[in-house]
Amino acid sequence: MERKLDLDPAVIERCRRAAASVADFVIGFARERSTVSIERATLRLMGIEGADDEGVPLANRVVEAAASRRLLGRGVALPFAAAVEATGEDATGTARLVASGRVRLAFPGPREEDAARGRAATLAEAGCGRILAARQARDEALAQLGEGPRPLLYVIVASGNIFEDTLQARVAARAGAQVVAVIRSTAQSLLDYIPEGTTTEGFGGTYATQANFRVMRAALDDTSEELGRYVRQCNYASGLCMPEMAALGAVERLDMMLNDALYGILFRDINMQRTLTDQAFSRLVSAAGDLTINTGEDNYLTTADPLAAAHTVLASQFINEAIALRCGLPPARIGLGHAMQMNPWMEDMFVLEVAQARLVREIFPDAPIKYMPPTKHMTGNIFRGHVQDALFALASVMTDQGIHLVGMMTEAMHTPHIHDRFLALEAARMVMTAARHLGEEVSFRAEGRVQARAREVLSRAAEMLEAVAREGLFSAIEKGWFADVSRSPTGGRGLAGVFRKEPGYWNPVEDWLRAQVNP
Amino acid sequence: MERKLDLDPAVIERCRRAAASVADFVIGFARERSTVSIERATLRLMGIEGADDEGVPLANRVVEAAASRRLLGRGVALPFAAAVEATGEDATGTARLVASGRVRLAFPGPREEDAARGRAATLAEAGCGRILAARQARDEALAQLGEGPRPLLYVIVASGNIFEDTLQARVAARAGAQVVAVIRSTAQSLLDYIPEGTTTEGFGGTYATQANFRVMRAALDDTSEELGRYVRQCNYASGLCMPEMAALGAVERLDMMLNDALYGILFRDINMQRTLTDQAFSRLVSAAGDLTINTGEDNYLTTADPLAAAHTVLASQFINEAIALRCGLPPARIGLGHAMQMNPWMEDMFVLEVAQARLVREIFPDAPIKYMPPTKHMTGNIFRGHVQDALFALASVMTDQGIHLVGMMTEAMHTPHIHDRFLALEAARMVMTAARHLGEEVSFRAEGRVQARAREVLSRAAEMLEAVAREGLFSAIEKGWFADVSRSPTGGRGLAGVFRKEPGYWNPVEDWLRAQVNP
Amino acid sequence: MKAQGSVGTGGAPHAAPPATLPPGVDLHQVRPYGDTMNDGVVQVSFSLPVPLTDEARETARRLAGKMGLHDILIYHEADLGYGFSFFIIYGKCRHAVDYARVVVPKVAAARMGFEEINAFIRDRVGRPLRVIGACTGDDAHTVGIDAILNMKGYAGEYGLERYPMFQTVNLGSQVPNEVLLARAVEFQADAILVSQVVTQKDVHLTNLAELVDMVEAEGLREHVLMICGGPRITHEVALELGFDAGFGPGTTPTVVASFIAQEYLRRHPPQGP
Amino acid sequence: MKAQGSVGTGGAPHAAPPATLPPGVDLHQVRPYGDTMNDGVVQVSFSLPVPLTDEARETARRLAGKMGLHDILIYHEADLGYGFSFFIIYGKCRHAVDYARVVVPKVAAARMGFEEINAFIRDRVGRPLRVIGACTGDDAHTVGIDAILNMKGYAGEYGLERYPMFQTVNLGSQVPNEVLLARAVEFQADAILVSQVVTQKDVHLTNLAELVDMVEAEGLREHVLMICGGPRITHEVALELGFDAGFGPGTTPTVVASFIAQEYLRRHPPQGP
Ligand code: B12
Ligand code: B12
Ligand SMILES: Cc1ncc(COP(=O)(O)O)c(C=O)c1O
Ligand SMILES: Cc1ncc(COP(=O)(O)O)c(C=O)c1O
Repeated sequence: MERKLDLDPAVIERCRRAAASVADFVIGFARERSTVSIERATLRLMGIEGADDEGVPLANRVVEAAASRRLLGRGVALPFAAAVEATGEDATGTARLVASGRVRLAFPGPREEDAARGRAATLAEAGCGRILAARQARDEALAQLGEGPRPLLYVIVASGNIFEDTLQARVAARAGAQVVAVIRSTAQSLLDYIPEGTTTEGFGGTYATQANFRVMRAALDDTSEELGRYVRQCNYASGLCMPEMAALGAVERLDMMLNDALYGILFRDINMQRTLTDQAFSRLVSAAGDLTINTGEDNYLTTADPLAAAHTVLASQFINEAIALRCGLPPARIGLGHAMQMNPWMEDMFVLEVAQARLVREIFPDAPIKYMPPTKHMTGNIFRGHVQDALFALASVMTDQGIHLVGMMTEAMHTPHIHDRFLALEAARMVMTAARHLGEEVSFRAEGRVQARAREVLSRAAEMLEAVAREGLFSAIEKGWFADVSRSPTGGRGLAGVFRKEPGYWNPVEDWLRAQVNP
Repeated sequence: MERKLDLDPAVIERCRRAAASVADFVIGFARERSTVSIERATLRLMGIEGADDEGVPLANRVVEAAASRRLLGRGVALPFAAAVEATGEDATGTARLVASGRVRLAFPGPREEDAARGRAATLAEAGCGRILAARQARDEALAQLGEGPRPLLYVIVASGNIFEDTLQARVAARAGAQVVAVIRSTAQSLLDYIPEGTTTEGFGGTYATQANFRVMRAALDDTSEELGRYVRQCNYASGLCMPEMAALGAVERLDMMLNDALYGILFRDINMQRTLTDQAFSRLVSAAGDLTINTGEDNYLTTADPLAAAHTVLASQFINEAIALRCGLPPARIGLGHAMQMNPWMEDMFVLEVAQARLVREIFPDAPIKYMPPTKHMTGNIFRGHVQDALFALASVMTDQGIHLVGMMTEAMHTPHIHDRFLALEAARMVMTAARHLGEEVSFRAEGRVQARAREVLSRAAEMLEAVAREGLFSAIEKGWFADVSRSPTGGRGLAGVFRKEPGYWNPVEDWLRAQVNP
Repeated sequence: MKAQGSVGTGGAPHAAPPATLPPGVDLHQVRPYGDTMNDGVVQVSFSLPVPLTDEARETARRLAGKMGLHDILIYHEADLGYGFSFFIIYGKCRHAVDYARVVVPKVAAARMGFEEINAFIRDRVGRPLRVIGACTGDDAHTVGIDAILNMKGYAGEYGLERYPMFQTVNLGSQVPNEVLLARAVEFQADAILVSQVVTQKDVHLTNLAELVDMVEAEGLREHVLMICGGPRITHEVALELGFDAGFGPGTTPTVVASFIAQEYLRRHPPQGP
Repeated sequence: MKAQGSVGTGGAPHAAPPATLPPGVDLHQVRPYGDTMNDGVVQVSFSLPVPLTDEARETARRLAGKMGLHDILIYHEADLGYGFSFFIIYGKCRHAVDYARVVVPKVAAARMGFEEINAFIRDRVGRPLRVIGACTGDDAHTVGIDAILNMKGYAGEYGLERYPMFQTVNLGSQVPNEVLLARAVEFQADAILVSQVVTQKDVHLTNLAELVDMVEAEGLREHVLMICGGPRITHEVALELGFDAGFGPGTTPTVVASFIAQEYLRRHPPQGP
């Protein structure tokens, strides 16, 4: 990676050191805890599928049962495996019996324990095997078809109806999209369960369900064949079901997952203990499945001022990186996010955005940086918006971004219509073709506006990170240092779902995952 | 002007030397000739205004009368002045009598000659005085109001109705336009007379008439007052009436004139002897009136391939510059034209266009380079077109262009609607604000694509110019070296209107102009 | 351009000149304008769920015809694949509107400034007004309501929190109507401010209507001002929903504050001494 | 992207897949599509010759209503100054078109390649066909006609000049109809090709109609193929004007050559031996 910004390696080193101590705290904190969602993810990876007659997922039922009998503290895996042993049914069958109350969960007696542990291990083995199968299928498809030039053009579909979504995804893929993200229905991240089955109704997005994952994957596989180019699917390992989403994504061969340490806390008011604990587990899963994660720093600048708060984005990226590395994700799978959010009428806005984009690029040379389009300053003026997105595409190709979320001229008003995506992809491809090697050709004036801005943002990030390391992450968040949003360690949703691991806590899935990624 | 392209001054010098010899030929050729249009311009500047009952301009009538009596060869001024002496009427009154046949033109006898020459000189003096008055008025307005940042944003109006045009011009000015050009009706350049009075019907444009010039000037002066910013008016000193247009423009305080040595020949099939002779005179007029001329090289690439023929644009610019200098136009008034016409889907098109734009800028540092938008590759896809124009605006601000003709998303389909201009100006201003100092910040890789392209175009231009100098301009044009269009020296329209000056040819207006600009 | 004051706004760099009328316009027959009075020029774009064929093109043309366009020109067409086609069309619109007879309900409150509003409340009401705000339902878009309520404010104006004469509570995002109502009661709010940004499937209308019903059920409707806002909210829509006022894009705090102060006074006229 | 073959074209980088129909489309009731079958979403923009006021906004809304839109949303509005306002509007279109019943006249000629066409003329006609072309009236836009006639050709195809079995004359720009006709007669043209690019005030229609009248007046109409083209020309328009065919944007030489060859033969069937 050519160094065009003349950054001081020492300052970058300071950032990494501070971020490391923050990450060590998070990982340490998470290691001592588990959550209902982690336990449910565990059960799903031990083979439980489907829901009961009321549509409540069996994984939820089993965890509720375990909780009601105070068994969670040592992990749901063992008592559940014991039940499987006892019933002779498979995981799902057993879960049904547990759900209907016909089987009661309990820890195996000394005589059953070995068998139960053995059963748990085989179930985990089998379930997690599906993750490896998906991973292998992806590797083969990519080897056979490839996926086209970088930055990868990433678009969203969000009709609310998974079947409409597949149509739009195919049209988008043909128009050049390389990644299709299915945006979730507005409230899903606050649900403490994952809906079952295919869905045709949603608000601002389409529910993320295992069945919907399959439907979209099949459609994209067809299209990939037609186009001779592998098209990726993306969704969200975010919200209260973060670990389960990661698990289903890994099993159903999603390729990318939005997954951020702080997003849920800041923008969904999810409790920080919950999110950070879930975070660690879900990243283990993504690492095992070789998925790329996309972090959510881009969102910060929708509430904070992009000029004043750009360093908070960088600071958070260092933290996300440090946490991800500790979960076994290699740099090449850490899609750190940032965005072009400055006021387009600000003099030299483009110059400063290029500085920021290049800064992130040079500091994380191996990460597939995810660059988000202007959203905050988009308006109903679709013609002006189309030009804002063109400037964004130019900045993206000029600074070598890894994943380019294609901006939509209609961003301020509606989730994309079929031709919004078509026109947006056409414009992005045109700009990137026309300026393909512009980045190679230009260099930035020493001490000029670009270099000065990049240096300033970096040094402010270093100060912030060191302050966070001193202050502690929880209290830094409480003080509103990120995105101008303040949250308390005990506030927000989902704290009840977090518990300390008791002595003897055992989770064969977690063990399997760690063995996979041996972080 | 910072040198970012590392051009070889020796090659530039070769170009200027070759262009000089071509220009010397043109000027020499023109010096020995005059045309009906030059004579009519002379009469208009001696005070003739208006038309006869059939709407034929009196200036045309008088020149016809002189021609029919074989008087033109020594210039129409003297016989006409003699008639004024004889009738005691003013210029227009006398012209009426000549037109109606009640007065016959003739050279004054020895006894009347001095008086006639004296009268001719005073008439010229008075008429040309209006040029100086206009020039002074412009200087004062500019000193008082200024005109805003560069590049000047230039838009066209072309409703066909001068009164609608003024509305649209005001709306455009308020939206940021700094120059308003009234596009002429499709066929006007082929008319060998200038229509009279205000007009409300036109095809693809509005007729250029003295009355229309006044109407638009008044509207723009109002608006300039309102906005506290001087707004320029532009029209065309082009076609068969080139010299008269220049004269009326100078008198009615137009600020810019499209005026090109070859455009009429190549794109309107006007005879080359006619255009080149008219050219020399009209530039004298523009020089005296301190107007800025805009040359038409941008048009070449609509018929020739922009990649292969870029050097022909540069070659023509050298020729236009050399001719203009010889007519007394200072570099600061020579608005050399070029355009962004490459296929937007060509890889690195933007990189190459930036090279070309910067090349022109560095070679003619004092000229207010007129940069024309994409037109040839515009389509009915107005959204895509808006983005092409955004790239164009970026190239323009990045390379310091002097006059920016704002591209319209609807270029492929219709002359601009009121909101086309509004949206286009908004987009151009946004891009230029956002990237205001980008040009300062970037430099181009030594031997990279930008520098290599610039060098290649320059050296090919040098070869072409030297070839033209050897070959002779006429035969170069005949061989289709410019714009892929071939014209013969005796073909095309208007040759009949050219004549050799006979011994004793006298033109007090020309003398006055030369005295003004003493080239 | 900055100098021309366009930062943050765009549009024209110059303030609008006194609103004149273009020569020749007939206010009883207002038609779209392209470059000539009454030319009726309109630009339209849409996709059709049929592949791009001559028949699809003709279908698009006829659709434009049904919309009342004539002299229809298809400027652009694209095959989106998988059975979809896209069209950009220009035409001249037959329809005209009697502008002279159009009447629109408006927020009836003179706009005042920060000081003025505080003085107004201090003198005429005599106590700070209590305002509670929230972004309700599943909506997490707080930037809008924060712009009106929080210290920081919006577009260079302070938010209501900064006003000595407003007491404010901002419940933030994703607040169930029940919670908002309960908190409003215990806070004895003089005004309830609701923000709705997500509008898919008209979820915002449902949320807002529900709140009005609940407030009425509690018999509180006439004791509290109900105000909503969001990018898709207009004053008209708000009135239809049973709110007292609605504010759309670009609203600034003073506008809202002015309305609250004046409307409160209108409803609680000061008793004579 | 070059690799993806989009150079010069844009649109989608991939060829259109077999034209399928989207699930659930009713061909008798085809409606615009935004993101859900039959949602009818349409985008509209226009200016009004009134200043931007609440009443202007409502006027724009009503105009959209008259165009058959409901759920109308004003996405953007701008005061253009001097009494003009601009609007970008989205709405859902009430109208539908019976696609299944749409019938469109088409150029009836199988498209052949360079060699094929020459062979076709050589074998079936036995002599080169004479084609004369011009850009008539005041129109100076020769690029289009040159694209069809000149050696260089267009979009990678040779122009007719390059065909052994075509004899061509290109009169270039700004050719009066009289001149074109006279030259066509002396050249004994089998086909006359006219280009019209400038269309303001429908000047192209006038020019083209005039030429047809003149050719008929000369009694030559059935002896010569008359073909026109230009960005605003459609086959339908050409037929209405009395031409034998019309070609619009993107036409390539083979298309025109194929038509001339086949249509000539249809009109001059070879006499049996
Ligand atoms: C910022 C943003 C976010 C941030 C929100 C952060 C936060 N804490 O607010 C984040 C990243 C979290 C986010 C997430 C989502 N978003 Co969002 N987001 C936006 C964005 C880019 C800007 C909104 C904004 O801040 N505007 C600036 C403020 C100042 O303007 P405003 O809200 O209109 O408020 C002004 C006026 O309306 C008025 N006003 C507003 N409220 C009130 C209330 C009162 C009482 C008064 C008097 C006035 C008033 O005054 C304000 C100042 O003038 C818009 C796109 C856009 N450019 O508008 C999308 C957008 C609103 N989001 C959208 C969606 C769908 C989502 C998601 C649901 C997507 C998903 N499924 O993941 C998620 C989930 C969030 C949720 N559950 O609601 C859609 C909504 C589509 C629709 N019409 O329904 C939009 C339009 C983007 C799009 N095209 O898809 N988003
Ligand atoms: C190049 C160009 C010029 C060049 C022309 C050079 C030349 N020798 O041709 C120059 C600079 C001289 C020029 C001048 C003017 N132009 Co001009 N010009 C254009 C431009 C940018 C491109 C046209 C073009 O070359 N297209 C490429 C060719 C290959 O496409 P095509 O013409 O459609 O031809 C294809 C098909 O239509 C078909 N076809 C065309 N003809 C025929 C004939 C037959 C028989 C067949 C079978 C097929 C066929 O096959 C071709 C290949 O597929 C257009 C804008 C645009 N992007 O389209 C404006 C445009 C056409 N010009 C316009 C105008 C108004 C002018 C002027 C009148 C402006 C002025 N007043 O100064 C002048 C005067 C020229 C005149 N008197 O006609 C307007 C026309 C508006 C309208 N709809 O009436 C346009 C649309 C620009 C605009 N938005 O204002 N112009
Ligand atoms: C990391 C992350 N998760 C989730 C979301 C939004 O989805 P939701 O809040 O509905 O889960 C985003 C939005 O950009 C995000 O960046
Ligand atoms: C120098 C010059 N003259 C004239 C024109 C066009 O006007 P017309 O050919 O109608 O005179 C142009 C068009 O760009 C031009 O560049």
